[in-house]
Amino acid sequence: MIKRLIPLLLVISLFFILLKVATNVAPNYDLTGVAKTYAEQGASDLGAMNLVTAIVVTYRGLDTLGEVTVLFMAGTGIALLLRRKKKKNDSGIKNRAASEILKTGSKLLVPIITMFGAYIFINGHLSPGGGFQGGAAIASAVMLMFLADSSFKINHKVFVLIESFSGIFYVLIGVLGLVILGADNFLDNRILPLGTFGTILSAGTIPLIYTLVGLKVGTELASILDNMKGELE
Amino acid sequence: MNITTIVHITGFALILIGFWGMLTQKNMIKIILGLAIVETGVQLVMVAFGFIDGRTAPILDSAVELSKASSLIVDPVPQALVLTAIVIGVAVNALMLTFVIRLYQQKKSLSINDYKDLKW
Amino acid sequence: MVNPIYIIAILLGLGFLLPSINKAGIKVTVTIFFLGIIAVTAISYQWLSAFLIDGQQAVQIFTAGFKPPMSINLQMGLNEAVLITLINFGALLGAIYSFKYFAENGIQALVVFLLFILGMNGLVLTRDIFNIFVFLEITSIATYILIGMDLRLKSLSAGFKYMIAGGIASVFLLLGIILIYSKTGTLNLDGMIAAVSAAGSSQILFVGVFILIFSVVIELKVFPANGWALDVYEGSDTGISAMISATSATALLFVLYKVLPLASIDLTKMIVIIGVLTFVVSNLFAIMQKSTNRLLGYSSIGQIGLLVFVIASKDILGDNFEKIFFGLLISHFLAKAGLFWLSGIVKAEKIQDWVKIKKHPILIFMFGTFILALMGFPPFPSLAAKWSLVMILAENGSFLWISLVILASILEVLYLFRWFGYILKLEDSEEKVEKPQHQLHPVYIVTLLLYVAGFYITRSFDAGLSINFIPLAFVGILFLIDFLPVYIKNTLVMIAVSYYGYILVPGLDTLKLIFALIFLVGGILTFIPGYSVKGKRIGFYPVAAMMYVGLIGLIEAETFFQFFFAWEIMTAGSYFLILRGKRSMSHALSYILFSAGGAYLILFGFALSGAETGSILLTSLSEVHIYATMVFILLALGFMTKTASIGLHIWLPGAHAEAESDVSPMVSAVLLKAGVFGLIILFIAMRNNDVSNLFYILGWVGAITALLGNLIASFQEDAKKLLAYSSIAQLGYILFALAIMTNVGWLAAIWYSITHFLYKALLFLAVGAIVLKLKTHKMYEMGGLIKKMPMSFISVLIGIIALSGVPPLAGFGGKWLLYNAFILKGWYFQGAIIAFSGVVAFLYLFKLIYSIFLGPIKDKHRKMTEVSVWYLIPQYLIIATLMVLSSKPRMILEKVGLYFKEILPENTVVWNGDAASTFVNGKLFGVWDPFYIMIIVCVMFAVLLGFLLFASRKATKVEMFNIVYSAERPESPQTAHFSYNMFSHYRKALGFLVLPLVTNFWNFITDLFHSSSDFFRKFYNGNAQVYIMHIIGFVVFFYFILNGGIF
Amino acid sequence: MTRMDDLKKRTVTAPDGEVFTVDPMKEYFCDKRPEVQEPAHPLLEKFFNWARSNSLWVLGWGTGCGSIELPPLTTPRFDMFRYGVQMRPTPRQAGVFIISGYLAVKTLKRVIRAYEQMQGPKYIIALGSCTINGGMYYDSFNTINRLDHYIPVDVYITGCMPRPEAILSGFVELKKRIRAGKAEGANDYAERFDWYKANQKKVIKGWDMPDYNW
Amino acid sequence: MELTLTSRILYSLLGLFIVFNYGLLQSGVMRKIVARVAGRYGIPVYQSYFDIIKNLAKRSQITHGIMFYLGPIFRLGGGIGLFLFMPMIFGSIYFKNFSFTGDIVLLMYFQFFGMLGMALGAGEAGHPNSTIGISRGLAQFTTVEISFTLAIIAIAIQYQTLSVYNIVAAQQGGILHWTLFQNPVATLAGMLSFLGIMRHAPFNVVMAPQEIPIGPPTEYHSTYLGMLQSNRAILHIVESALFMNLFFGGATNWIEFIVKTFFIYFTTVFVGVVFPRYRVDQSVAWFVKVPLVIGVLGVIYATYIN
Repeated sequence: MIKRLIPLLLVISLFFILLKVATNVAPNYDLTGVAKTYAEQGASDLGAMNLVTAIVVTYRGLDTLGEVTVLFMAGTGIALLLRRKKKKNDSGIKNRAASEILKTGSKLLVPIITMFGAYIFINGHLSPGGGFQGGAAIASAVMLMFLADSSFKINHKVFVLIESFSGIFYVLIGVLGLVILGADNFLDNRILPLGTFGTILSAGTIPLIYTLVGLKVGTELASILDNMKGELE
Repeated sequence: MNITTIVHITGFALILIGFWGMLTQKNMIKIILGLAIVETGVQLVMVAFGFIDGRTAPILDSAVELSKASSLIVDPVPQALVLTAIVIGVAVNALMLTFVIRLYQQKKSLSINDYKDLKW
Repeated sequence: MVNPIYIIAILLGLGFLLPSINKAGIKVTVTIFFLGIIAVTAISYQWLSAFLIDGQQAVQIFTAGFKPPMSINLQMGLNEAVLITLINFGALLGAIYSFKYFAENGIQALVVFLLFILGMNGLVLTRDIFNIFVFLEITSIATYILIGMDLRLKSLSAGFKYMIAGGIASVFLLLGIILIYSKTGTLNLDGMIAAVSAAGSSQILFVGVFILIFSVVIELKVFPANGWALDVYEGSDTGISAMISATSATALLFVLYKVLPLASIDLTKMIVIIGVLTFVVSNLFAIMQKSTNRLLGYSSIGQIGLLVFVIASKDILGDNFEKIFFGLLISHFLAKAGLFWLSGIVKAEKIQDWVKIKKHPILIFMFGTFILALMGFPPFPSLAAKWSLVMILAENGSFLWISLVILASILEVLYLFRWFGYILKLEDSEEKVEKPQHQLHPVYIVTLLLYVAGFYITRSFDAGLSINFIPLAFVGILFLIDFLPVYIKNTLVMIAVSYYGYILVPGLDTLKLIFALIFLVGGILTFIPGYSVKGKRIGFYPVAAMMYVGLIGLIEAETFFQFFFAWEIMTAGSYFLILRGKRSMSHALSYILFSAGGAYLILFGFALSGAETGSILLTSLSEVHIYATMVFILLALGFMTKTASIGLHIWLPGAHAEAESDVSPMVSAVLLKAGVFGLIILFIAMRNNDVSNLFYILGWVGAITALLGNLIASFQEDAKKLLAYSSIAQLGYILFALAIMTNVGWLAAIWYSITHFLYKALLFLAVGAIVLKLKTHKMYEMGGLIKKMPMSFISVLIGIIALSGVPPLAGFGGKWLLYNAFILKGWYFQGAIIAFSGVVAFLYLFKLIYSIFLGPIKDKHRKMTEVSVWYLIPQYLIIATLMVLSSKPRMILEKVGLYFKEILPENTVVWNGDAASTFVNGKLFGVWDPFYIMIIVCVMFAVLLGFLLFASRKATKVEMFNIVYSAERPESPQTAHFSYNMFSHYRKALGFLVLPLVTNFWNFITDLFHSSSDFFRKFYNGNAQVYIMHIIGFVVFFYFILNGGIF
Repeated sequence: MTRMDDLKKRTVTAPDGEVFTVDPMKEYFCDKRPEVQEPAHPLLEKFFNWARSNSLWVLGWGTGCGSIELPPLTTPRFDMFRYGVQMRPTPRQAGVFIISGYLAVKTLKRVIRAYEQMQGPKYIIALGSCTINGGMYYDSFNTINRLDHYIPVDVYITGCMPRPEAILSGFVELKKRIRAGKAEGANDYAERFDWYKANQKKVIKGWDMPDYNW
Repeated sequence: MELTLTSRILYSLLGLFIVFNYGLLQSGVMRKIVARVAGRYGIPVYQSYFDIIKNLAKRSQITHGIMFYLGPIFRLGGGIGLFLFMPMIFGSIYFKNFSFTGDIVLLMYFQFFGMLGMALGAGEAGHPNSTIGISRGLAQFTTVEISFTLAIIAIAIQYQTLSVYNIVAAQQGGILHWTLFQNPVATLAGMLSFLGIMRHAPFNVVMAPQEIPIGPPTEYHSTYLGMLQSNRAILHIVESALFMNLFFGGATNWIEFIVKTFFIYFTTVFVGVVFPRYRVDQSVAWFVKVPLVIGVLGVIYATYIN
């Protein structure tokens, strides 16, 4: 009884805290503060149609860099934690083969999904989506392959290289801002021309960055999946 | 009852449900799920805070007139934040599950009560 | 200046790079890894030096080419520069310490560590609230991985608990951010702070700010939401624990510092409470802790609690905030990192197992450095910081906080010094300590840095400028040359003390001169026996010199801080000295506990005084009026712990008795006078401050101390304990005499101080040398040694005659002055008690000399020879001094009387030739002519001795069993030695006076703390789910308090 | 350890670890022979003897049944104090030793010790027949028959038991002897020390004392 | 008129001679009185002379070591010192001795001079009974000192001086000026402590001849004992004189001195023959009860009338 009572009390207490918020939420009628500035200047400053992307990649680029770092680190960490012993006995349990539907379906779908992912991150500054979303889509393609073929292995070396260099280039692009534009321009997308508003090759480095992010996220998530899919012991 | 309020209430409810799960479930994976639910709730609340009834997404395409953009779109900032929050949440959850995998290998138990070696 | 963005870029870039160059081999990877850390350290140091040396102004660094609030900005100011330098350098050392461990676990570990550093740098630099969240997550995730990567059950479960807690904290943080954002429309901290303070009362902001700040506070591991943190400290690898405790805590503290301006006054107060509570509770729980790393964890959390308190009290602390914060932080940072690393080197699960470093003086030295730095002993930065903290709190009337901080500090002293005692005093274990060089170097470096930081930070305080560091440097040199043989070091120390005296003495007034002479001459005299020691005597000379440095510092002190600084040095030095005794572990601990308690009371008293008068001069005590009673009580109690007045005396007997033979006179004859000196300073300053009632009470305390001290001494079987209790009583006389507050009373006090110094040094040297030789303290195991050690016997004889106050030796002067003083003052009954206790002294003095020297000699002492000549030399120097002083006390007393005449004009002593007399209303009151008395007694003695020698010239010298024993003979020497329980009849009659009430009281107090510690720490039951409850409960509890109810 | 063993040689360890032998018989006792104490100048000696005779301090030790007759001496009826006779509790201070009646060998050992610890000049008054010839215990295996074979006697008081009056007259007799300078028992004991010792050792079995008890 | 040092020494020696002989005779007389009360004839009053001469004339002697000598020396030195530091005859420049060198505090602590020496000498003798006696003596003396101190404090309050000479001076001018009448309570306290100081029955368990054959001086004999006896003679008179000076108006001539000290000393003998002996713990406890209370009352009384 008491074991349930304390959680109950705590959750009720939390409820009251949230209740206070809920009862005091006033619906917004207008943009305020920084959002308004973004809405008014975002397009002209950065040349990105998607304001969220503008914010994510440039205005709050440092956050995104951090975000990428977090994901990278999670991948690294998972690899570290789930590292396997060198001596691996392959004669272990044979995984059951996937069904024919899955195999065939995946063969059909994987290229499409991958392409869709690439589309998402390349068009991140124009339409909803971006590097993370695209990366996730690519990773889901890899996952599908794992499901379809138990013996499927990703090429770790390539993945690592992609991961590393997309990250490094991302950082380098940021640093280029410092080098080209000045001390306050880390991650500034304007080291490349902003181009024509609304086209693919616009918004300076945003598409480039999102491409790198997309590659990076895709490979990282795929590596995480690879690590977590088992074959331990 | 407009859409913002509904999302708010849903978000808060998810937070409470998540916490309830964390506080009452003994299975570590369920606790992680509880946390994930809380995160989701928070993310919903965040998005809801940026939402303005009757406006469109912050994408300045043909639907939005550039000069009047600030009166036509919802707040883009919470959306940007949520994006980051989701990614970080994913990373943390993945890592937590990794820990659970490793813990399970050591003790063959998923109950949180079995990991009390360190105390006092 | 290198743009601090490069720190982020370098760390990130290398982090991304390392996995891809795995092929190049571990050496290359590690090299790059270190180059990266060194580079960022260099960048941060460059900024630091720019701020410190070039006076650079704080700069804002924007990103993406936009100004905040549109984009994220970083700030690089002095605070940030200090912190990132600290963090990066700490991380560099941590990396050196742990890189092998990292490399064993894979290249990824190096990457994670780099990103860990990145996270902390980001936390410090960024000025954007959401960016803080991101960097917080980077730091946390890196920490989780570092904790869990060795895949032990312990570290994994600890890591899991940490992740759950971190997860909850981060959702709270997110919620808080969005709530605040929804009201302020910005994520930039500065804008947010401005908007929040402009917004007025808003419920959403209220909840938002609360949740935001509490999420940071939870990350800071405050009580009670910190069960997981302890498990983390205990479960992780020590290198990681060190990083969590030092670097990441530093970064998180700075986050709190940055977000706290958002908080309302009430919320800030709440954080203050939480901080203090954490400091107190962690230290309380720590006292029952046996596991090394968990103990360090408790200590860490306690220190962080204190720092949280400091941050939350920023407004109160004002200009001094930075110094206090950095003073405490740097001490904690370096010391805790050092301790965790040391723990990793020692590899001892339980603190008792640390005894295996007993044979490694360098490790012990470093350990001692760390714990002293943690507790705030000089010369470490924390001392000045704590000092300023208490001073400023007192100015603001926050007495409760002061009391709690002091309480927690004492608890800290308890467990840290107990640990130190275990190291030095437990049975040596067979285990060897492996000392991997790469792990040791970081520890060396932090040790060194602590001293450097101590010097600079202490000097950065206004009060610290006046500290004379040269003697301390000498102590440091002694530590360095500790490998030299004893006679070199001994000579060196004696020369140094003499030289110091030579330059010090000419400028002193009479009062200070006397105490300076007691300390300096005492120093030289008590060092002489050191020549008899063979070998190196590792660790003795530095700590002994340290004690004397402290003592002399007291003489030189003009300000509160100088006094306190010297006082703490002296305390630490004497503690280490006492700890050197064979069975002194528990006694040294109780010594340091009482001393530390006393020191904190002194600190409190000074703070109160400073708060009222605004002055830092010792003399300003005279201007205290509002707090006069409090100040007086606190300071008097503080000094009385050192003089061991009744109730505060229980540390003394063991400490003095179990100390080494030549240390006992140092601590008994010399050190106790420090308390007397303090009391004199206090009484002089506060004599007119309407505290006469307190003087009256002190008079009684002194009298009762004297009586009980002497009574208990009479019932001792341990020779040195007997002398120790005798010291308690003698100090009781001095306290009584001082409390009389008349000229003659103070003459008595000074005279007692001088003579007690002489005869107690004499007795302790003589008895100590014998104890050393006989290897027993028990008097009933001695006996008959007069034939083997006639020189020692004469010393003791002179000593006890002088002590007992029998004319013509010096002790009588004290009695005579005291009688005059208390009768003229009108303190008849206290005086009667003093007189009575003076007589009781005969009991133990007789027991002492009889049991050791007279009676039958025991078989195993038949071949005993005289004690070492190095012990006899100081004894005979003292005897010569005593004789001169006994016949010509005017030399000193007249000057002292004149000196005190301005302060205390009442009841002066008039000198006529060698005769002293007192007058009442112009009529002769008392008279004393020491020289005449000496002559008469000597002549009489000579005549009678001559007669007897002539009359018994043919006497037959007989042996010990040639006694009339009812026409029988004794069975053995033991049966004829009436020593054990000699005053049983006295105990039967008056034993009720010496029931161990005080000991029982203090035992009760310590039991109370220990049992409550043991009971309440069960609160952390190790279940992660319970920890979740703690966290949520913690948040909602304080929320409801802040909210003033549920709604 | 029995009492006999107390005086045997033994090995002890000093606190500093040195091991050595202790011989209690040699080291606990002064083993010097008594010497003849020459009287002072005759005139002075006469004065001293006068004082000695007026200050007879009796060792308060009843060695045998005759001591029952001593306490009455302190009562008003007999009042020995008027003759300058007083009791002293310690042999060191006493000058007169009253052997009161039969003397067991076991007691003799103690008597010898007490007598030797008295300071000369010292006198012995033997009380009752037993001290002269063993009296009714003449054939007892553990009673000595003739006291002056063992210690020098100054005055014998016959009777079994002698009345207090007789003891008083014994004191007077002793006084006379002292004043006449004849009471030199202590010197006699020193002169014929070997003879006395031999006699003593003859009766006392298991002699475990030094030869002379100072 | 001040005496030269030489003549002061000579007069002091003369005074000492008088006191010594008076002491010897007085002890004889006391014992005679006791004997007569008991119905005995008693010793000759000059018996003490015989005893001392006899002891000094002992032919043989032993010594337990150098400290053994210190007992008699300190003891006799203590007696003589006490004599030297005390004014004997008030108003007489000849028998003021060296009382100007110290006051009552000196006298109080000089009492210990002898005790300490005796304790050491007896300790050196190595006889356990001596040590037992010493331990008892010291223990008893500590508590005796309480009421004595309180009485002295009362006197000091009353006469505003510690100098014995001035205390006597303050009591001049008629019998009612004596402390006995000025402060009877303090006097009572003082006299009770006097019983303890003199160590007569009921406070003579220190010597306890039947139990620990006379305690401290067990091993002392011949010359040593002679010195101790001399001291006893002197000390009894000097202690009595001290109490005479403190409580009974002092003495202006030797006749008055003899009469007063005789009666003061007689009180102890009187009490001694009336009361049986206390055990040492009993006497220690007794002194912290009755005389302590009386002493405190004496001080209060002195404060009150002052």
